[in-house]
Amino acid sequence: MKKLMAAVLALVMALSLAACGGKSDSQDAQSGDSGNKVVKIGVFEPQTGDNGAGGKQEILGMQYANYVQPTVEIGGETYDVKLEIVDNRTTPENGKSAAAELVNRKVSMVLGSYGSGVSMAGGEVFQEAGLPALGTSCTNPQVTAGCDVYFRLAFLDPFQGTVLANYAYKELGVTTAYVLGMLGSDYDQGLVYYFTEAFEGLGGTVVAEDFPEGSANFVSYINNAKAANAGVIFAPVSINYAQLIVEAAAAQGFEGALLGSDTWDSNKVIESATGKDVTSFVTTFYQEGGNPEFDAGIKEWINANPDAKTNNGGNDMVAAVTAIGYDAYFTALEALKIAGSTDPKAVLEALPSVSFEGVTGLIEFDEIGDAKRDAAYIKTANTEAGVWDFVKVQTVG
Amino acid sequence: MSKNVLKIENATMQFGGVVAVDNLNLEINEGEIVALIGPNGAGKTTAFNVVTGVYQPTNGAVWFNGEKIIENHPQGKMKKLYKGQHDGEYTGVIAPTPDKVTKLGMARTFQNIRLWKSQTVFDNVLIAKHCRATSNVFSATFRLNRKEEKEQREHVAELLNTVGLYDVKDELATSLPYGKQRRLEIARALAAEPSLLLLDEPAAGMNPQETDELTAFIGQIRDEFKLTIFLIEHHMNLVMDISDRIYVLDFGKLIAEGTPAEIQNNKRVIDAYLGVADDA
Amino acid sequence: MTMTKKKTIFTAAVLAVLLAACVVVDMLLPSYHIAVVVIKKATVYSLVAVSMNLLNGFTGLFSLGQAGFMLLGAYAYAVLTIPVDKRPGVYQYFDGGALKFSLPEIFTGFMGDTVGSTVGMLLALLVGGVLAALMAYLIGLPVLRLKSDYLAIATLGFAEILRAFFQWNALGPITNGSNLLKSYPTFSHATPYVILAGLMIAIIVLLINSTYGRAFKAIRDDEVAAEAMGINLAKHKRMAFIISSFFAGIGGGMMAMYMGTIAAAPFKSTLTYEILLIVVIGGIGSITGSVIASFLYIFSSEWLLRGLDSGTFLGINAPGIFKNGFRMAVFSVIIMVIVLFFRKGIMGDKELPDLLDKKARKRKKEAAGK
Amino acid sequence: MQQILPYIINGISVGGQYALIAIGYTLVYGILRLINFAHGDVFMVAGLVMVYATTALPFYVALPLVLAATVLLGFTIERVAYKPLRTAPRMSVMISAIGVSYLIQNLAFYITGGVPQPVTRPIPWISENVIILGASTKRVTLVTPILTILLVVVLVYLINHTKIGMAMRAAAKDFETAQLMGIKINAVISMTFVIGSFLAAVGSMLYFTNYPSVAITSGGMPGLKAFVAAVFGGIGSIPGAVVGAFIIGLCEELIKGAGYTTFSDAFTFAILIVVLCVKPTGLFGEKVTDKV
Repeated sequence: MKKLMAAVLALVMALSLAACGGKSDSQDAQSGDSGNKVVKIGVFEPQTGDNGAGGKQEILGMQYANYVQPTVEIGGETYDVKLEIVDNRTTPENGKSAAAELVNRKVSMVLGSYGSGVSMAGGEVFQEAGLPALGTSCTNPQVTAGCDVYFRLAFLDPFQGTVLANYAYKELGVTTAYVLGMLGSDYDQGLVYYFTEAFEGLGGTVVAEDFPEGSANFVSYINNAKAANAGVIFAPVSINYAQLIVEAAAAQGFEGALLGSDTWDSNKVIESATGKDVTSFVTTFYQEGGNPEFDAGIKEWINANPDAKTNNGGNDMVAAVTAIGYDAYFTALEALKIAGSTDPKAVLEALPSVSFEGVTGLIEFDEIGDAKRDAAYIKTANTEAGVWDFVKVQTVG
Repeated sequence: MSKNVLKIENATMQFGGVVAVDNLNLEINEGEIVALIGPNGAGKTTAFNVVTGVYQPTNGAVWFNGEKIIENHPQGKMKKLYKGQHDGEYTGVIAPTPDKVTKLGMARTFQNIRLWKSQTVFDNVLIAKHCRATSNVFSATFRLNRKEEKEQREHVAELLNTVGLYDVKDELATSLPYGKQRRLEIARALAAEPSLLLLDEPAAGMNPQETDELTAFIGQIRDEFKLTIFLIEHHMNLVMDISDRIYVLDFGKLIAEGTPAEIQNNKRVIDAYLGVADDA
Repeated sequence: MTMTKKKTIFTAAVLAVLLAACVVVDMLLPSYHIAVVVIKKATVYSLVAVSMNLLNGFTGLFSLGQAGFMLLGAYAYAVLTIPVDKRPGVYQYFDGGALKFSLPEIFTGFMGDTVGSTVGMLLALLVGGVLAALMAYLIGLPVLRLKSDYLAIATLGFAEILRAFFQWNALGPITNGSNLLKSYPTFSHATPYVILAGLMIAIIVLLINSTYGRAFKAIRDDEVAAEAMGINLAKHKRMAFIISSFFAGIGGGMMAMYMGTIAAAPFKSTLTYEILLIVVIGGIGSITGSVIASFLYIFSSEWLLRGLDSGTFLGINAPGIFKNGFRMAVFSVIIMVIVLFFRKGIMGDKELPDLLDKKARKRKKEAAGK
Repeated sequence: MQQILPYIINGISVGGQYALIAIGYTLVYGILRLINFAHGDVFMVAGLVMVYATTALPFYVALPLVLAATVLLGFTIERVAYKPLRTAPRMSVMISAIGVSYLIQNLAFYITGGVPQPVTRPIPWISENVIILGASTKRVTLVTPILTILLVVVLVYLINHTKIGMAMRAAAKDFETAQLMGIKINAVISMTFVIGSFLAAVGSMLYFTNYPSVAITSGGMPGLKAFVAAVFGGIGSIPGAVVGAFIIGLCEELIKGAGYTTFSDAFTFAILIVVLCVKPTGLFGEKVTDKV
């Protein structure tokens, strides 16, 4: 019995080794189906876990971009672009090995991730390997500040937190805000911090609380907000919790507004809000309709592609993270063109000089590696039509 | 005569409303072999458990080598429930755990053999030496106790030789035949270096020949290790052969004590064993 | 006696070969290579699995608090070693944190860069272990009196409480609240991990084969008999609990080192379950088994079987089946098969040297058959 | 009073949900002395089945299907993962339970793609809003405790007045003797799992109507808390589990209301540890002594 088992285990090991060997061989071949050389771009995104839904939407943008523009001219030669997608499972502890896997697949550059914690964990590996990475919707300042190889397209938490605080205080005329973040999520807590700082700076009062991971019952939190006479509930949480908070707020008859961060800009949240008596506002990078050509193209692609549609949550609504994924892909191509080489080192040197007009606006990096953004779109949930309505472009100040 | 080793004084053990041992008084002197007998369910093993610290008596005390080692009186809910005698005579509480009692010099065997199943014969005996080890966990881990460890191993080898189990020392304890397992359990108890050895039905499940061997064996170790022995047994041949004195329990109460000859002719004992017709 | 000698030589040879292999891997591959990464992770898991085995396998105490003790070790290590100039960045919401020193930096002052920082890092690991041990002492006072499954659930609960504390904003200046700790020094090569974990495991092996280790096994086999033979149950259980937690703390510190960034979130009961299942796969009561199982598990889940999740495996391209989560699904089926049909795991309760000794093998087989 | 009322209403509702899960733990523990770690996951699977079934089928088919599927799952788990280990040490069975929990979660992960599944078609009527005493809430909040009590009354009747109920009580009292007395122990155990899973499925439907999103880890916390409730009430005792669950649910919501939200989960475990150490038999449990 024991021997049999040992043999089986050994066999599994051997086979999987062989499988790996076989796979990496084919990957190392530097020519694709069309006979062109291949340049690999790594996609470092969550497909599972709390941010799985968002990560998948971000990947869609990249895949669509890859479909629109499958080749790139590097140093006078045409290369086929191949996306190497790994799942970082939302959490920092898995991020590290996923990042190592990308380095192992010899990619020229990495795009991602959705979520800051996992990006920081991956950043350690990319830094060591000298591999440039372009953060998409990770918004914690430390992602780029503590890491030389990390660049980013999204706006930062201090910016987003301040924008929302301003909007709540000045536009909605609210003086008391209830702030709710998940315990253990650096994304949530970062935004909570900056929002609180800005809102209190304006003269408002903040009641901040947090909920343990895996919570489903938000009823008492909403009641706490009501008890505090809060005019808004600011909950920069991941999509799943956003849905539950919308649900609870509606059930408990919360009369103020819900404020969400970029994570809320998802068709899943809109679905939960549809038909319910809730007001919600979110900040985001992109508003559907901002670039009709892009919208039309990606909708057609999503509708033609059942897998993509499933990953987008079952409809063709364009999420901001999809747009940012799309821009990330083209930023990578720009960097490759400027570098004139697929060598990560050259790409790293080329990235700061990238400048082009993406669907989410002009893309240029500052000296830390963050995109220069000074405006965020504010949208509100239209609970009758089940869509996000554009409210305004909000800047700081 | 010789000095008193064990004295059970007015011990009562009550579980809820059930009195398992009722006001037991018993003394054992140095070098004696004393048997505790009685029908099934008479409270013999409970008495053992009280002496060895497994149970805390409800009332009464136990003295060992002239020192009071166990004492208790009814407390809490027991105050109301207590049905025994000598209520209020005891005020102190001394409740050592079984390991402390063993360290004082009392070691026991079990009615249903309780050897350490995954260990070899040698290790079973060696582990019993642990309570006599002076090394702390640090010195033991980093092998600073080599001398002590060596002495222990030598002593165990010697012990196994004495009880005739040396040739099977590397076998698993549970792979031994039944009689040898019994013997091993006694050897293990001896390794704890007791002055009083408590044997709980050492001959249970043995055939007459094995019982005879065991009888001889118990005598042999008593002399060799200068032990006092307190045993529970149902095999009357064995009991009558080796006991110096016998105590008889029935329904938790002591009904007789004396030499084997006296006990054999005691009417109450015979009644207890054979039963008495109610209308007689 | 010759058998013993032979076994020693055999064990030493196997270990030397493994260490040499690790050194070679380190020389040939860059530190971010997946092979190096998985060796590091597997090594850390080995240590933690062995520490859990010491408690669950050798002492028979079913504790599920491992993640909590690892959390303590990991935080102690990270908090004590983040360089002072990086602290404002890490503790961005807490004014640079409460601690204004870093152990490795203190030691570099008078011992030179390499030696000093290594000493500082090792000391931080040790502090993590000691903290975990202290916590184990405190927890153990009430909890160790409980019987098997109650003990399991109580320790599990304790680990969850500890996690909430570490994420509490009021402790933010030390723990950084819900936010990551990062930028602390780590060993980039695999060899230091292997040597460190190897040493720790060696100490555990020495303990298990000492008179105290034998007492632990006696408690596992039969608590009542152990107590009757003069083994103080409370004392020995506490001892095993504290020692196991100490090594879990050190393992946690090494986990922090391996991960590069640390937060309380990963130290959930899921982590404890994962380690427990590794122990089961290896064989409850076998150190060698725990180590082998750790390597098998980590190598296949992090590296070799990744194909199961990403569309192509063994050259078969079936994105419909080989999609996200398939790998873990396959794993859990294998684990259930082991739990139900191969209850002894890979090694049963045998150790590396036993592989040489046919008699021992047979004997242990009998034992397992009982 | 007006301030605290919503917390109490919610707490009672949460308690009802925990109670339905806790009964599963307490029944199984009563007979097998096993913490069925997979029970929380069975609860989660019921939620998933509900999500899928309600999107595809009308409610009068979907809801019975959820009950049937969950009961089948509970039954299968017992037959496959616990029955073969009947004579094995307790630790093996517990490990098997943890393994099953791991397996269910990973399979659910594979099927759902690791993304929480929103309940898109909640059960009508009970998911609607109502206003009681000035506080708005979903109707399910009020339905849960009532339904819970109703089910418990039926269950207690079953256990006290039917043959299988008597067999269950006998098996809980003394497993081996019950077997010797000719009770078909496997049937009794299967029945225990069937009842436990059935109640978990009902609880699941109520729970996920209230909090309409099913993640693969959704079963973990409610499961653990229900277990704590079972211990608190005295494991093995059905009324104990129910009372314990209501107390835990109320305390939890009041703790949140008092502003200690960071420790709302930790608090439950603190209760557990205190109860285990101070009164391991819980409120209504019976004392079990080991024989030497």
